[in-house]
Amino acid sequence: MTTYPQSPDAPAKPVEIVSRVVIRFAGDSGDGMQLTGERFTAETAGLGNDIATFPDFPAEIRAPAGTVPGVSAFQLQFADTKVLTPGDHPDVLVAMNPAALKSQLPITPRGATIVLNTDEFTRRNLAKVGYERDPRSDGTLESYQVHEVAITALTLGALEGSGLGKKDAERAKNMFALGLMSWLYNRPREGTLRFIDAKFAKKPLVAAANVKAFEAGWSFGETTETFAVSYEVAPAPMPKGVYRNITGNLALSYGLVAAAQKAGLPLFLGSYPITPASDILHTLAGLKRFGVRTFQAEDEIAGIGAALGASFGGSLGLTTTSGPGVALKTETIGLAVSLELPLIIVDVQRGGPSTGLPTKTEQADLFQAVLGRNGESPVPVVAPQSPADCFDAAMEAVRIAVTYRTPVFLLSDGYLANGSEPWLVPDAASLPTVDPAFTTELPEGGFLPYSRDPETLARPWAVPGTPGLEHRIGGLEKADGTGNISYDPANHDRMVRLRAAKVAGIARSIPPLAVDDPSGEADVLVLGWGSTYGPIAAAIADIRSRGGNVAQAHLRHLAPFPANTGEVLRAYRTVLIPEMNLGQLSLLIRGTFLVDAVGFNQVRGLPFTSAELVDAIEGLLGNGTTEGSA
Amino acid sequence: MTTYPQSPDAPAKPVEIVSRVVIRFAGDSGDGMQLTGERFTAETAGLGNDIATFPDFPAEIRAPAGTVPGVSAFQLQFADTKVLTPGDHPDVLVAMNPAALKSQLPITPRGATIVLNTDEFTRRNLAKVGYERDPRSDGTLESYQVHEVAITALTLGALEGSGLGKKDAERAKNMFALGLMSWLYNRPREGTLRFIDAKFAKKPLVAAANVKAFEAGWSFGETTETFAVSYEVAPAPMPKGVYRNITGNLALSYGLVAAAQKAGLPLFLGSYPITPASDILHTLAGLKRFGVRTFQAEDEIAGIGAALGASFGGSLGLTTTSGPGVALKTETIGLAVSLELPLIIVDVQRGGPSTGLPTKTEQADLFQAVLGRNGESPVPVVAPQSPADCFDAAMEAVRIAVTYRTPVFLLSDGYLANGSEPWLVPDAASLPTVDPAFTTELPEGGFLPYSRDPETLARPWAVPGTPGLEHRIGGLEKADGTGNISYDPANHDRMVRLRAAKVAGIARSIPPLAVDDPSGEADVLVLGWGSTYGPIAAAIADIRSRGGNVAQAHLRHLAPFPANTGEVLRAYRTVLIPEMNLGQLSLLIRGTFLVDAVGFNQVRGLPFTSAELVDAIEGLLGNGTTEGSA
Amino acid sequence: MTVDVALTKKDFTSDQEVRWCPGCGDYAILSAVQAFLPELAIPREDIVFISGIGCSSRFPYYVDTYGMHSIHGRAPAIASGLALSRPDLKVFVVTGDGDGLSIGGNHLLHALRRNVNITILLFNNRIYGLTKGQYSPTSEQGKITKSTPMGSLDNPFNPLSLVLGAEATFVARSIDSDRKHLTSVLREAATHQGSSFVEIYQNCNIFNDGAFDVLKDADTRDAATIRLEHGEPLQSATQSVIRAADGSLELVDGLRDDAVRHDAHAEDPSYAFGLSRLTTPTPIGVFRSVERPTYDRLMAEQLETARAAASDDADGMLGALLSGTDTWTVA
Amino acid sequence: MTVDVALTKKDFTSDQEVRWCPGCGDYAILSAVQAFLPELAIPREDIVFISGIGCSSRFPYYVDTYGMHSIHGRAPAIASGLALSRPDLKVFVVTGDGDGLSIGGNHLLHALRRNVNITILLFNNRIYGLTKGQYSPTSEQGKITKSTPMGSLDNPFNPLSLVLGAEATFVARSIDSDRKHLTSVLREAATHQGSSFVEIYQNCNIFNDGAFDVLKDADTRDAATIRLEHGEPLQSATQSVIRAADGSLELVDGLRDDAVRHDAHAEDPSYAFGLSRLTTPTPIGVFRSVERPTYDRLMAEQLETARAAASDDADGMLGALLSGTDTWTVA
Ligand SMILES: Cc1ncc(C[n+]2csc(CCOP(=O)(O)OP(=O)(O)O)c2C)c(N)n1
Ligand SMILES: Cc1ncc(C[n+]2csc(CCOP(=O)(O)OP(=O)(O)O)c2C)c(N)n1
Ligand code: SF4
Ligand code: SF4
Ligand SMILES: [Mg+2]
Ligand SMILES: [Mg+2]
Repeated sequence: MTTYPQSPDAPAKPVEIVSRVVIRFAGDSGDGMQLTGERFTAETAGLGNDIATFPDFPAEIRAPAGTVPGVSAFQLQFADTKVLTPGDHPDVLVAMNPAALKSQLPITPRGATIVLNTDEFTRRNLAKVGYERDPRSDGTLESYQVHEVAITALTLGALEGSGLGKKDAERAKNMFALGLMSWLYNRPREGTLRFIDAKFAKKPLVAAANVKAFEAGWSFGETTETFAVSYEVAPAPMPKGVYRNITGNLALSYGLVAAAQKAGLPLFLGSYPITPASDILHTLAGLKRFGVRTFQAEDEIAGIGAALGASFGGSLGLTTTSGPGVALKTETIGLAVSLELPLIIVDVQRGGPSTGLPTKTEQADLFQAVLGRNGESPVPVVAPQSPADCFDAAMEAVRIAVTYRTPVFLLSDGYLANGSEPWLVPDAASLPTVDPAFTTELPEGGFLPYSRDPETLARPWAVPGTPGLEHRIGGLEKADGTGNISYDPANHDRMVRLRAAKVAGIARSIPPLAVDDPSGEADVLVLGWGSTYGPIAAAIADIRSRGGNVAQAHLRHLAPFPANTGEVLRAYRTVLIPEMNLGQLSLLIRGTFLVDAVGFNQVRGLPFTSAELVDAIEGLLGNGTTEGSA
Repeated sequence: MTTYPQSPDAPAKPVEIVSRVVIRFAGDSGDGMQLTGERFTAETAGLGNDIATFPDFPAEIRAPAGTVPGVSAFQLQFADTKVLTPGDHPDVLVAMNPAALKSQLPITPRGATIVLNTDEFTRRNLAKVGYERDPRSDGTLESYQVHEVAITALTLGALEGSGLGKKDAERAKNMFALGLMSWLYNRPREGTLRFIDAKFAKKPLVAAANVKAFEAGWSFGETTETFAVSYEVAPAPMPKGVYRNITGNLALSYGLVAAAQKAGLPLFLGSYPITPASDILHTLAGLKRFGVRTFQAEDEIAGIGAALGASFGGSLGLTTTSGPGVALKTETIGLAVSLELPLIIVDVQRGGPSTGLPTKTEQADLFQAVLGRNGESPVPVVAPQSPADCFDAAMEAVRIAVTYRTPVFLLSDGYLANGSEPWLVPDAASLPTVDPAFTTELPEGGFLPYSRDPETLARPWAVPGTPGLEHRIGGLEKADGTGNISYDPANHDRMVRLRAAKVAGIARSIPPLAVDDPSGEADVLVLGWGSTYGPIAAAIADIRSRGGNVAQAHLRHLAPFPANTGEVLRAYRTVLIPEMNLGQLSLLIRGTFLVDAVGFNQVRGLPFTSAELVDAIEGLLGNGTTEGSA
Repeated sequence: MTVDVALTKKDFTSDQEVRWCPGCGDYAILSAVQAFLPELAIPREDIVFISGIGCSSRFPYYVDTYGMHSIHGRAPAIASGLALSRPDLKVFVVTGDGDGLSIGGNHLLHALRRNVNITILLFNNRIYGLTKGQYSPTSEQGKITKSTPMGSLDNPFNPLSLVLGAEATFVARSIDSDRKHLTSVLREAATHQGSSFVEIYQNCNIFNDGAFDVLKDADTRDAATIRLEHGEPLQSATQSVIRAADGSLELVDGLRDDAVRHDAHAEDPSYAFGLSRLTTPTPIGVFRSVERPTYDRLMAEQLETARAAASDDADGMLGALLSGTDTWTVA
Repeated sequence: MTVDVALTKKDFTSDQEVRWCPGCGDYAILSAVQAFLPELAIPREDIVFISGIGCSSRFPYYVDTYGMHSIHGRAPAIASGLALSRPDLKVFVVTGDGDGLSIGGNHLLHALRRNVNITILLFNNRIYGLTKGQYSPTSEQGKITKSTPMGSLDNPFNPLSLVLGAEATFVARSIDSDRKHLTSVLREAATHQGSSFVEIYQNCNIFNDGAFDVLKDADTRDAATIRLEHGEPLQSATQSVIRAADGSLELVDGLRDDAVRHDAHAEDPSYAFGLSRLTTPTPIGVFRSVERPTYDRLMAEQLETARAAASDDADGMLGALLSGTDTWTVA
C-alpha cells in the first residue's frame, strides 16, 4: 500500500492506494444488498477498475427476516489489473445483521475488515441465529478489524423530518452502507445520485431520503474516527474503447438479439420462467422494438414447441430454461434434430438433481445437453466462459444453428447469469453476420427438403409462404433427399450417420483449441469449460507468478470438440479437468480421446475459489517434479 | 440331410431330417402373418426344438393393401441344437403377394425355397409394387426353389359351402399357408386346431372355416406333387423341465409381477401407450388377480408421476414406455433420484431420434438412460439379453430398486419385446425374494428419513399410514440425515456424492462380468449388452466351429458396471463392442476404463445378422494374426 | 393472401400414398378438407397443417401445402409459435382425441384461451388408433379395450364442454361422413378470427367400429342429431329443446314452437356449455362463434408500437442497446 | 381411520421454519388448514399433502403429516397414484395458479374427470410468486409484469369454468383471509368422495398485492361477494341474481324475492358453469357438489372381483401364470 500526499480538494483523511479489493455486502433478503452491490459495481466500473461480481441469494422470495437462510449477499472484486473472479474471500465484509455475520464469517479470512450494523445486534436477533453470546464481545471477532456502526440509527437520524415513516426510512439503510463504502474506496457519487433520482422518479420523498442516507454514510466515513484512512484503486489497464458492466444473462440476451439482427431473422422466444434463466425472458420481452417476439408459454414443452414452430416459419427460434426445463424439452429437441431446423436452447444451469438448489450454480447438465436424448440425436453445445463472453457465445450458437440447420445448446450457469464484469462494447455495425440462405426458388429438378449442402451437410430452409416449395416434415425417419417417410433399414442407417456427420463437421468451422502455455514447458494442462474459466485462470496466474509452469485450455465447444483437441491433450503429461460436477467433461474427454484426464470436482453450488484450484494444480505439479523419485 | 424309412402311419412322402430351418412368413398387414408365425412357433416349440422368432411389421395399422410398406413378416429359426437368433436369412420364404416377394427377396439367399401365393400375382398387383414383368417368369426367381401355390383359390375352394362370404373365406388363407408349412415340417396339428376353436369360440362358422383351410393346406402338401419330401427337425437337447415359448414383453411383465409378489409389494403401473411397450400395459391390465393396478395416464409424465406416488405409498411403482416417453419422464426420474424411492422404468427401445421408426429395434437410448438428466443424477441400468431373459432382468431390476431405494432403468428393445424363444419355466416357490424392509417403528433417537444403511447407503422407506414416522420429502436438496431443505454447500456436495456412491455400490451386489473364453487363448473379446447377445453368440459359435478363438462377455448391468469390468477388458488385446447405435456403450467403456474399445455399429432398425458379426470379428482376428507383419 | 388462379382439390393432394386402413373415416375428412381448401382462395404456400402423432396426425402428409407431423400432443404449441410469428399464414392443426385431449390437452386449452389464430380439427374416434386400440379420454366409461380388459374406469371428457370451459371463441362439431355439413363447419371455422375448435366424429373401423353409426345411419340420424343453425330452433327430427323453468335446456318430444332458437354468437359461453351437455340427440354444427382480439394481432400491435417509437437505423439502435446508459471509456 | 385422542392444530404444525414473505396470504391458509385438520378426526399418519413447485407448494413442509414437495405441475398425477394405490389415505394436493393451471393444467383436469379421491387446494394469487413475478394463466389481460412490460396478451382462464368443463364433481372458491368461510369450504371439500377442487384467492403482497382487496375490505366485501349456500338465494349485500328470459343468470340491483336459489347438487354442471361466469360480484362457496363413483373405488372393485375369482395359493397362482397354457416338458 502506498500513501500519497493529498491534493487540496481531497478528503481530510489520508488515502491509501491498493491494488485489489474484495468486498462482500451481506444482509437480510429485504435489505437491498443486491442493489447496493450493483450500485457499488457501477461506480467502480466507471472508475476504470476491472471487476467481477457474484450475487449470492436464497431461493425464497423473502426468507424469514434475521435468519441465516434469509441472508442475501453480493460480492465483488475490483482491481487495477485484470480481475478474473469475484474473489475467493472478502477483504471487507459489510454485515447488516447477526445472521449475515454468522453466515459469512466462515468464508471471511482472519484479518479482514468487517463493518457491522450494531443496531441489529439485539439479544433477540442474536438468539434467532443461535449466537448465545454477542460475537462482538466474546472474542469471536478478535482477529478481524471490526467497525461497529449504528447504521440503522444513523439512517433514521439523517432522515428525521424527511416525511417518511420509520419503516420506510429504515429501508434506506442500505444507501447509508453504500455511502460509507463509497467514501472508503473513493468511488464517484454522481452515478448513484442519478440512479436514485431515476429509480424513484415517481416518489420524490423516497428519492430524497435515499440520497440523504447515502450522503450520511459518506459523511460518516469522512468525519468519524472509526475509519482512519480511505483507499483508492487505480484503473486497470484495459484495451481502448467504450465499456459497460454487464451480467451474463444480459450479455446472452443481447448476443441473441444482435445475432438475429445480423442474420436478418426475427427472434422468437418461447419460454417458461425458471430460475436462473427468467431474466433472459424479462430482458427480451422489453426488446420488441427489435422485432423480438416473446411468448410465455404454459410450460417448457410449449415454450420450445412454439420456438420450433417459429423456426419452421423462418424466425430464429429460441427457448430459455434451466436443467429441469431442459428435461421437459428433451422430446422436442429430438424432433428438432429430426426436422433439422435452427433452434437455440439456452440452459442456465443450476444445482441439481431435480429441483435441487435453484439459485446456486453448477455444471452438471453437460451430459444432458450432449447425450440426453432418445435415439442417436446429436446436438452441438456451446458454453460461454465469463459473463461478458455470453455475448460472443450466443452469437456463435446462432451461427451454428443457422448455418447447419440444427438445434444448438448454449450452456450458461447461475454464476455467469448473475455475475458481471466490464465489457468492451463491440461496434454494432461490424458484428459478424450469418446468412440464413433461405431457399426461395424451385431448384431445377425439383425441391428436395432433405438434400444437403456438400460442405456443411445442411439441408435447405424453405419457409411457408414460398410458392412451389410446399413440403411436409416430421419426426418419423425420412428418406435421404426427399424427406418422405422411410422405414428402409439402409436409409435409416444413412440418415443417422448423416446427422452425426453434419454435427461432427461443425468442428471444421470452429477455431482450434488454443493453449495458453507461455513457457512452453508445462507438463500439466488444465482443461476447463464454461464459468470455471475465471477461477482457473486466476489460479494459473497465481502459480505462474510464483514461477510454476502450467498450461491452460478452455473449451467453448463441447460438441463437437475442436478438431485438434486430442492432439492438444496428448501433448501434456497430465490433464486436469476442474468441473462443478462429478466429472462430466472428464468422461467425454476420456471416452473420446482416451486420455487419462484427472478430474477436480466440487458440487457445492458455488464457483471454485482460485485457492482450491491452486492446491489441486500444485498437487499435480508436485507429482511432476518428484517423478521418478518415489 | 438324412432320409429315413417311413413308419407305417407316416405320411406317404419321404421325410428328410434337417438340423435347423429358418422360415419367413410375409404378406399384407391384413393377411394374418403374425398369427401364422406365432402358431407355427407354438407347434414347433411343442416338438422340443429350440426356437427364436422375429416379427417384423410396419408402423401403420393397415398400410395400403398390396404395397411394400404394407408388408408384415414373421421369421423364425428352429433347430435340433441351440438357437440363438431367428436366423440371418430365410431358408423358406412364404410370400403371400408380390409386395411380400419384392420386399423380402433381397434378404432371401439364392437357393432358398419360396412358396408363392400365385393368385395375387395379377398384373395390377405386380404394377402396384413396381414389377414391370412377372418375376415368376422373367428369370428373377431362377436361382430359387419356387413353389407356386394358388393359396387363395384353394382356400376358397375348400370353404365352398362353409356359409362364409367370399371376403371372410379369403381371410382364412393364412391358415392354408400354415397347414401347408405344418405338413412340410411335420408339425403337430392339435395345438393349432385347439387354438382356432378357442379363438373363434363365439364364431363357430369362422372356426370351422379356419380349421378347414388349415387342413386343406396340410392335405395339399401331402397330396400334390409340388412338394416331393417333407422335413423333420429333431428336438434340441435342453435342460430338463417344463418349457413354454415366451416373448420379451411377456417375460418382462411376468418378471415384474413375480418380483413384486416375492417382495410382498403390490405392483402399480402408471403408463401411457407407446409402441413397442404397450403390450406390457395390456398384459398387466389383465393381472388384477395378482393385485396389480394399472393406470393408463393422460401422458408419460402422469404415468411415471402416478407410479412414483404409488411408490411413496409403499407399492412397487412401475412405468413402461419407449424412448420418446423416457424423454418426457426425465424430470420425474430426477425427482425419484432425489426422493430415493424404488421405481422401475422400462424402456423398450425403438428406432430414433424423435418418433423415428416406432416398430423397429435399436439400442440408442443407453446414453439417455445412464446420463440423460439434469444435475448429477445416477440411475442404475439393467438390460435383458434375450426374450426369456427379460424375466430375470426384471427381477434383478426390482431387487436393486427395492434394496437401494432408487429408480432403475430396465432397457429392453423392440427385438426382445416381440421376439420369442423357449423358456424353462421357473418354479414359482423358489424364485428369489427381496425384503422391502419398511421402517414401521419410531427408531430410538427419532426418525431420520435420510439416514442410511451402512452397507447399501439406502435410506429408510417409511410409508404413509405408519404412525410416528410422518415426514416430508421433496426435490430440493436435503440435509443429510434429516432430509430437511438445505442450501448448505458442503451438504450439497456430500449428498451428491452419497447418491453417486449408493448407485456405484450396487456393483458390490452383482456378479462379476463373466467371460466365455473356452480356449483361454483368445485375444479378441466381444463385449455386448442387451439384445445383441444372440447374434454375437451365434457369430462366435460359428467362428469357434471353424477353429477361431474369440471371447465373449455380455453386460447385464450398464450402470454401475460389474466391479471386474476393467480387469476383464484389459486382459484382451482388442475389445469389440457391437451395438445397434453409433457407439454408446463404447464411449462409456472407453471413458470409464480407458480401454481402446472398437465399435461395430449399425443403426438399421434390425438386429445384427450373425454373418455381419462374423465378418467384423474375423477382421479383428485377422489383424491379430498379421500383427507385426505390416 | 388471395389467389387469382382458382385452385382445385387436386392442387391440395400431395404425392404421398395415403396409409390409413381401408374404410377409415379419416379418408372422408381428408377428401372434404382437400375439396374445401380451394374455397379459401389462399395460395397453397400460405397454408400450413401441423399435427401431432396418431392415425389422424398423418393428415399433413397428404395435403399439398406446407406441413409438419410433429410429436404427440404438441401441435397446438408448435402451431402457436408459427401463427404468432407469421400472421400472414393460415395455420391448421390436426389432432386426435388422444393427441389433443390426453397428452396434448393442456396445449390445446391454452391455445384456445389465448385465441391464437389457428384452426384446430380434432378427429374424435374415441380410441387410440395408431397404438392399436387403447381407450382414450373420450371413450365411454366401462369400455373394454386392450388396456382395460375389465372395462375402463375413467369418466370421459366432453370435448366441447372442456373447450368452452377454456374460453374458446369458436366451437363446433361435425361428422366424417357428412361431407356437406363438415364442409360448412370447416368454412366457418377456417374463416373465424382466432382459435377455432372443430370436433369431428370419426369412425375407426378397426378398433372402434360403428361408434357414431346412430348419427350416420339413414334411419336413425335425423332423430339422433340436432343440426345447429344460428337463429333456428334446436330440434331433431322428433324432439325439441326448450328452456326449463330452472333455466336449463330440456329435451321434449315433438317439434315445438317454443323450441330455443340457436344463438351461436352469445357472449356468455353458458348457453353453448348447456348445449354441449346434450348428448342424445347430439347437436352438430357451430355451438359458439364470438369475436375476441386474437393473440397474434395483439402481439403484432405491441411490436408495431415498440417499433414505431424506435429508430430506423438498425445498427445504431443495436449499438445503443449494447452500450446501455452506464458506460465509461478507456482511451 | 378415526382417532380416539383428539388432535389439535399444534399436532399439525411441523418443526420447519415457515419461509414465506411476511404478510403473504399463504400464512392464513396454512393456519386455517392446520386448525381444521383435527376436525377430520383422521390420524396424522393417514394424511398426505402433495404439492408441486411454487411458493404455495412449500405448504407440505409445514404440516406435520406425510408429505411430498414434488415437481412443477405434477402433484395431481403423483397424488392420483398414491390415492389409487392407498384408498385408506386422505390425500390433499396443494398447488398454485401457475403450478396447477399452467404447467400442470392437464393433470389437474384429468384427475378431476376421473374423480380420483383427492382434495385439491389451488392458491390463486394470479401471479408467479416463486419465480418473482411473471404473469400467470389467471392474471388479467394487459397485466404488466416482468415478462410482460407492455402488458400481457393472454385472456385468462376462469379456473372454475375450466374445471367444470372437465367434469369436476366438487368445485368451490374461498379467500385466504376469511378463516371461517375457508374452513367451511375445506370441510365440505375434504369430506367429498372423489376429486374436490377449491380455488383459494390468495394475496401475494410482494408481486400482486391487493388483488383481492375488494373482496376483503370491510366496506366493499359484502357488495362484492355472493356467498353461496345450498338452497339460499344468490345475493350480494346489494344485488340479486335472477334467471333472465333467455335462461342466463342475470344480475339485478336489490335483494329480490325471485333471486335464484343456489343448487350445489344440480346434476347438470351447466348451472354451476353459469355461476362461474359471474365475476362482480364474485360468488364464493361451494359451486357444485355431486356424487359420482370414485376412480379409486372402481379400481378397488375390479381388483376385488379379479381376486375373488383367484386362488389363495400365491405361488400356485404365479406358477400357473408363468407356465401359461402351452407348455412342453423336456424329460
Ligand atoms: C410421447 C409419445 N407417447 C406416446 C406415443 C404413442 N402414441 C402414438 S399415437 C397415440 C394415440 C393416438 O390416439 P389419437 O390421438 O386418438 O389418434 P388416432 O390414432 O386415434 O387418430 C399414442 C399413444 C408417441 N408416439 N409419443
Ligand atoms: C419444470 C419447472 N419449470 C419451471 C420452474 C420454475 N417455477 C417454480 S414455481 C413457478 C411458478 C409459480 O407460480 P404459482 O404456481 O402460481 O405459485 P406461487 O409461487 O404463485 O404460489 C415456476 C415457473 C420449475 N421449478 N420447474
Ligand atoms: S386404426 Fe382406426 S383410425 Fe387408424 S387408420 Fe385404422 S381405421 Fe383409421
Ligand atoms: S412471493 Fe408472494 S406468494 Fe410468494 S411467499 Fe412472497 S408474498 Fe407469498
Ligand atoms: Mg383417436
Ligand atoms: Mg401463483
